[in-house]
Amino acid sequence: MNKDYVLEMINITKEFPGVKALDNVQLKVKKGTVHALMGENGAGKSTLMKILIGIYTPDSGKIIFDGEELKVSAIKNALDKGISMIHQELSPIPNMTVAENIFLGREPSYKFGWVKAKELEEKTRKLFEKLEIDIDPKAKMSELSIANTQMVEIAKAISYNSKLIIMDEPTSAITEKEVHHLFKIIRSLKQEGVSIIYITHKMDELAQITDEVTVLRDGKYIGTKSSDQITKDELIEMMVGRELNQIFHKQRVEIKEAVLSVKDLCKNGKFENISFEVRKGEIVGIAGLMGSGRTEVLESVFGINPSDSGEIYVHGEKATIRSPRDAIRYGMGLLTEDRKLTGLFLPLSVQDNIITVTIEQYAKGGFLNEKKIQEDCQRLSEQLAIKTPSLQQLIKYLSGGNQQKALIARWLLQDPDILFLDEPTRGIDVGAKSEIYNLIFDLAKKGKAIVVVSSELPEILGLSDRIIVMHDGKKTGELSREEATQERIMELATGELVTSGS
Amino acid sequence: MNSQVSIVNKQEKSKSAVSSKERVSRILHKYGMLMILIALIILMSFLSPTFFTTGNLLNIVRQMSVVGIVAIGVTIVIITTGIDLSSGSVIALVSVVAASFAHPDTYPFFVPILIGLGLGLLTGVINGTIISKAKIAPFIVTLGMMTAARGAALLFSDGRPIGNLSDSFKFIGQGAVFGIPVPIIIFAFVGVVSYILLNKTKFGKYVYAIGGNEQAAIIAGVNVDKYKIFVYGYAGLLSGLAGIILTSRISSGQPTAGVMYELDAIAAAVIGGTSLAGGIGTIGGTIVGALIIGVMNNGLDLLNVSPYWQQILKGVIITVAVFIDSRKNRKS
Amino acid sequence: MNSQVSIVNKQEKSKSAVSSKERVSRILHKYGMLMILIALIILMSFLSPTFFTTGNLLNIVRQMSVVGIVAIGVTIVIITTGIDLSSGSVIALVSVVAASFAHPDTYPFFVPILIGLGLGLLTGVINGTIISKAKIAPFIVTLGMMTAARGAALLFSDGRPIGNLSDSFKFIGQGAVFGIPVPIIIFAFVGVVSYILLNKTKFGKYVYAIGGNEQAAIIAGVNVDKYKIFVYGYAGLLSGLAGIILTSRISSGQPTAGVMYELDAIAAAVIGGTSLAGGIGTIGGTIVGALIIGVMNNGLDLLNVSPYWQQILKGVIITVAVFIDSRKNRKS
Amino acid sequence: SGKQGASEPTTKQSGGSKKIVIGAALPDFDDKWLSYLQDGMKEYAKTQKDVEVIYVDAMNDASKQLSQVENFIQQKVDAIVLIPVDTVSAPEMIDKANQANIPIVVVNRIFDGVDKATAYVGSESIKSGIMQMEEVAKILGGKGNIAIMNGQMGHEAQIKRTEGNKEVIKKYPNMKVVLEGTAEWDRAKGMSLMENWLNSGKNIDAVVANNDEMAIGAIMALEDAGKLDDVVVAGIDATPDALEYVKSGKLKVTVFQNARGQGQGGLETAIKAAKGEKVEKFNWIPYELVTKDNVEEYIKKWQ
Ligand SMILES: Nc1ncnc2c1ncn2[C@@H]1O[C@H](COP(=O)(O)OP(=O)(O)OP(=O)(O)O)[C@@H](O)[C@H]1O
Ligand SMILES: Nc1ncnc2c1ncn2[C@@H]1O[C@H](COP(=O)(O)OP(=O)(O)OP(=O)(O)O)[C@@H](O)[C@H]1O
Ligand SMILES: [Mg+2]
Ligand SMILES: [Mg+2]
Repeated sequence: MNKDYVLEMINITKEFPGVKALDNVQLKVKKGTVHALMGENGAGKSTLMKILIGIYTPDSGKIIFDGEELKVSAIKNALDKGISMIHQELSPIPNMTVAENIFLGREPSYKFGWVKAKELEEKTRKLFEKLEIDIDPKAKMSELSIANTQMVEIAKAISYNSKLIIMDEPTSAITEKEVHHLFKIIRSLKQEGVSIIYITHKMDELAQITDEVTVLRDGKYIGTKSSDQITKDELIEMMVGRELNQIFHKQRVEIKEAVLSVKDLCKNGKFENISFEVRKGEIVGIAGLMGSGRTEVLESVFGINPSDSGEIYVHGEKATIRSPRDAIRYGMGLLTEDRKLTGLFLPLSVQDNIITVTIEQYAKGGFLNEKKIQEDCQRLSEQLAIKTPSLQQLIKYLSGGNQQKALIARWLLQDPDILFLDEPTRGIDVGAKSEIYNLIFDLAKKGKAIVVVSSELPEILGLSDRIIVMHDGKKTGELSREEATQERIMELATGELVTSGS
Repeated sequence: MNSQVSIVNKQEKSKSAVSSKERVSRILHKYGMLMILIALIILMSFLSPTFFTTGNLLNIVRQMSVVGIVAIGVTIVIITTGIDLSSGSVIALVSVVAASFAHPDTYPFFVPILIGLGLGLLTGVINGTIISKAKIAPFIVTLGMMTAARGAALLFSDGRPIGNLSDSFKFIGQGAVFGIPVPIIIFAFVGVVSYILLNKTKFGKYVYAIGGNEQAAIIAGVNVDKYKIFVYGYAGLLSGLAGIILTSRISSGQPTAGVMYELDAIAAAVIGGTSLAGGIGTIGGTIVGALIIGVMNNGLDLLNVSPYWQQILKGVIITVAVFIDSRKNRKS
Repeated sequence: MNSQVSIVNKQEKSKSAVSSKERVSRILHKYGMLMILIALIILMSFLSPTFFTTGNLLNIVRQMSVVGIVAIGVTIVIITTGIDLSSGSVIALVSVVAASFAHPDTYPFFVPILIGLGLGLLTGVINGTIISKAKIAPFIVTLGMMTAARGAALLFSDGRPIGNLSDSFKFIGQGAVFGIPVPIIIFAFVGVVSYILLNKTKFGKYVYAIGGNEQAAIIAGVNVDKYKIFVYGYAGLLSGLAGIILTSRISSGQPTAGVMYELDAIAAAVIGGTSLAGGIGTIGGTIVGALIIGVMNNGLDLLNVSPYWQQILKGVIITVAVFIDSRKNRKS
Repeated sequence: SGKQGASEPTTKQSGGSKKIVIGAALPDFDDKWLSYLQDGMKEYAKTQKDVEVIYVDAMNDASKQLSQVENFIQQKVDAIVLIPVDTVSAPEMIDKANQANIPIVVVNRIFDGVDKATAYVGSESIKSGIMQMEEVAKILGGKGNIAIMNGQMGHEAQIKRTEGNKEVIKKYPNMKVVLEGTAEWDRAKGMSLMENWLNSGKNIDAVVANNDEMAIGAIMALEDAGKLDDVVVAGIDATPDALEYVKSGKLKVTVFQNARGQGQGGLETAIKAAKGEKVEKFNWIPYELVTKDNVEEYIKKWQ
């Protein structure tokens, strides 16, 4: 036992049916530091944290927290001991208010459990004030965007006043601005002596915020290093076990005629007068702050929430799209931003999740060609390096990043002419990220028209031939690859500078 | 910081922009079924001159009080994504057991009441414990209880009704205070208590949380098992209460009582807006749902609609009512 | 490319490392209920010397064929997160209508069959259309249909059984081919067809997808409404088929037939592992579930357990069976 | 009872001419026998001028029936015909009607306290069980193994008929109940139960069923197994279907309870009481045993 450490996890092993998720893993976190936990998708990061908070019991191993051995049998116990967690999978209670969600299980109350409603709201307001978050405590969770939901989760974890806060990919669903905000919060927490375990796939966050980093690979402990002494390449090698060429191979692709043109699309309260064009072989990025309406535009074009007015042309012909089925018929595909809500079929196998859009292709006279399905899924699963014991594994048992990969596989299999990708690399590790970028480039090369919405500016800048910027439901600008810089995009996205061109 | 402000503005703006429209929608959403109930009452009043009299209206509420009380318990169960199929059989079991302690000059009237309530509670706690601890689907557990409790009721009474009940016991079902029948008073009381429980207490928050997202509730450290046992226990308790009222009202413990009451109760809850997917439902809605069923039953009897046609019409009315309600929500 | 290869290797390795253990777990998981069925059969064979005879075993399967056929349709409905409460009443409606076309020397035997199947299909399509197009909870819609179809059956037959059926029509329920009763053959046929439908066709994939996440299915371009109508239509068709078999078997169209069959059918599905939350369920499981109910009913009759105790025991056995099954899955 | 008949004529002045409204509370419309009873009422009602009968169905739920009787009282009907779901709670309904000064005629099911009603029309349920079993005992020569097929457990008819059966069996030392189960009044269930019994290895000499539908189910199962010749099957109700089986010798015994007669008698008495005429307190309608010998006579009744 060491007094410097707030947490020591020693020789932790955990096996699931078919998967050894953790094999003799250790993790030691110093008091008042931010400790990064890194590794590829499926390395076992979330599992280790779930063991710490008491969701899973380890098969073997020891946990020493704050000087005493932690026997966590229930989550309540961990929370009481001073550990809280921001979970990777957002899990709000949709029909309850923000305040009720945050203080669930800890409502201020009189005798007989009578809840002090006013105080509940007041406490939430104060918490938000302190964290400078602007969300109505009385709003229903179901009315919030993903980003706001994420902010509520962050606020919730902090509200426990814990000694140790686990943050499992807290920045995967929020934009730069909120990330900075979160970092500010983390720094002040650190000053109060709070320790933080920080899981991320974003390399640059490491230097910005963390003190030390522990790397897992394949369920095994690889090592712990000081954050400022390790280079990006070294870190990647620890994670992946090899050197990784991390450069995007953005190739020159000849951009041809327009495949999709959107004209004056309006949806009351969501966005107005959106026009843009995507051409064959072109990758168009849409940038904007959270809530700027990017997702709504994609959903509208794709027929999920059809627009109130405006026109859509596909290959020069006017298209009527009232439902996703129509959109798919016009050769479109959409990877949605909320994988759990609108993407995954949790009770089904990885394979069944991949083939949903394309079943028709495999059906001959109603019957399915199992062999072909198997082959195609296997090919994609290898191409995307989906970590799963088999294609028949239920997708709910996969790690977050691997679930995301399976969803990407679904749309790759469909091979659409026009592909919309809403936050395509959410929760995806560095190695796989560059694989996916290369896949996107390959698609462009094959003459597909691609639209990418991303909150990661480097991603947008690296991928796009052209960048559309939105602010407050309006298109505030369109930048060519050459014109685009982080600063320029931020200007347009915050609405500080309204351009005349458009 | 400017950007922050702009976002705030947008939210504020959009909030006020829709507020009046939204308010109407909220009201319709919240009170849609109530309006359908009122429409049904107006319709029936036109069709039958005896329908809209104090006597008949009290009559309807009294008749629905047994199913209504059960429906309130079932509503809470359904909010947690559960189901309770055992209510009707528990009514029968409580009915015969309570009746056997309610003969004149044996025990004071509160003995059969306490025994009945205790028995109802017990069945509910058994349901809840098996559901939460053994993690078996509520449908199966309460179906098992439905079958078993009916068997137990028949066994206990040897299949026969148990009569000769004391007058003080009969007061629960047949008496009136200030002209209001006791069952209605109990029904109202249960409604108010359950409303408070569900809306003002931690228990209520946890019920909605468990139904809205059980995983999230577990992660927040809510003792989900305990609250599930509470919830089924409460439903069992209310079934017991319903059994006592019914027994007292018909002056007889009946092993065959309550057949299909669980379906009526679930229907009342669902008509009243409770979602079988969990997380959504209100006591007020369920009471309205129960009254819609009551008005329909009473009205069709008053109009002398042939029983065969009654069944057909009931099926249609329920579907149409829910349909109209869903339309209203969508349009506004 | 080296990296690619290493990943593949890794997958291979981990696959084989756990395979034997996992295989056992998979088998237990998949066939847990089958083993409970076998255990139940062994137990009954010890308790009753006449239980394990070809005659009696055929008997059990034949008795369960009506409910079993219904349960198969209901299983598919439940996989889409739906429910069908109307099956029993549809059986009754089909029973009286088909019987009225099955008198000797009127129509050839396939006329009542086609009319019955068509009627069943129609009720199902009505259910499915209202559920998918009007977006009303399946519970309410099929509860409405349950009430309405029962009323229609009573109205059509004026509450009386319709007898005097032709011999060719009676063959469906009473005949045998190579010593195997026709209802069993039909049951097996329905089982095989439904298995293929659910596992080998795109229809089946869509059914599971809709149940797994309806929103995601819509975005994936699945015509959810259409497939829901198919699913309820198929369930209605199978209820119709069950109604025809039942009518033929008892040589009479009965407006009161099929009461509570929907509950038995749902129970068979859930015992067989179908999740009421949707996305999970198999035809094989449901057949096993139906047989467990059948063995239980038959065994208790053979042992001459009193009707009261039968009910109690049935409730307990079902719960315990599901409990044991859930334990088994967890441990391995 | 003259003053009862004068109950509030003011409320039904709907068309100028005074119409008599009778409320008929029936326990279960799905019950075949009761539907014949209802036919008896309907046929009689057609012969009467200015009489309207409101039929309600309690669906075998005593509490629902009480509600319906209350609804009748609310409507201020001129008289009530009551076939109680359950004989223990029936006195309550009689009290309620008496308090409202509405004549109430109980039909078909008798109980302690029925004398408080305006009149009773019907027979004693238990007698049918006795009559049925005595005939079976006669056929079997006073000895043999009996299997009793009960209706829905807890129903009045189930309880009384089985009670009657057992009363008779007790008198014969060589006769005993070897099997007892329920088929819930249903033919299909009767058939399944019989099939199971046939596989139970027990020796059965007679199947005594609480109603004809179950008896027919048993006959079909016995026929299937080729054992009908060895087993005596008895039912109750003498429904048209059952009479066919009696005629062909498959159903040895059934008991005719004059459904139409009870219905007609009940309504007739109620109308009289509504008009303020004097009525007889007990109007007995006896059971009649039906065997192959006299079956033709009953077949004619249904035509
Ligand atoms: N409940 C479970 N059942 C079976 N396997 C599981 C379960 N939970 C996790 N796993 C497996 O354990 C491994 C580790 O998963 P974990 O979620 O910890 O990964 P991770 O490092 O958090 O990955 P990511 O970066 O994608 O979130 C994965 O292979 C995953 O499929
Ligand atoms: N389910 C919902 N109910 C109510 N409002 C919503 C809902 N989903 C999104 N919104 C609101 O619609 C607006 C546009 O959201 P949208 O998701 O399209 O933004 P975005 O630009 O994609 O940003 P991000 O995805 O980063 O949140 C926001 O104000 C958001 O709060
Ligand atoms: Mg993770
Ligand atoms: Mg978005």
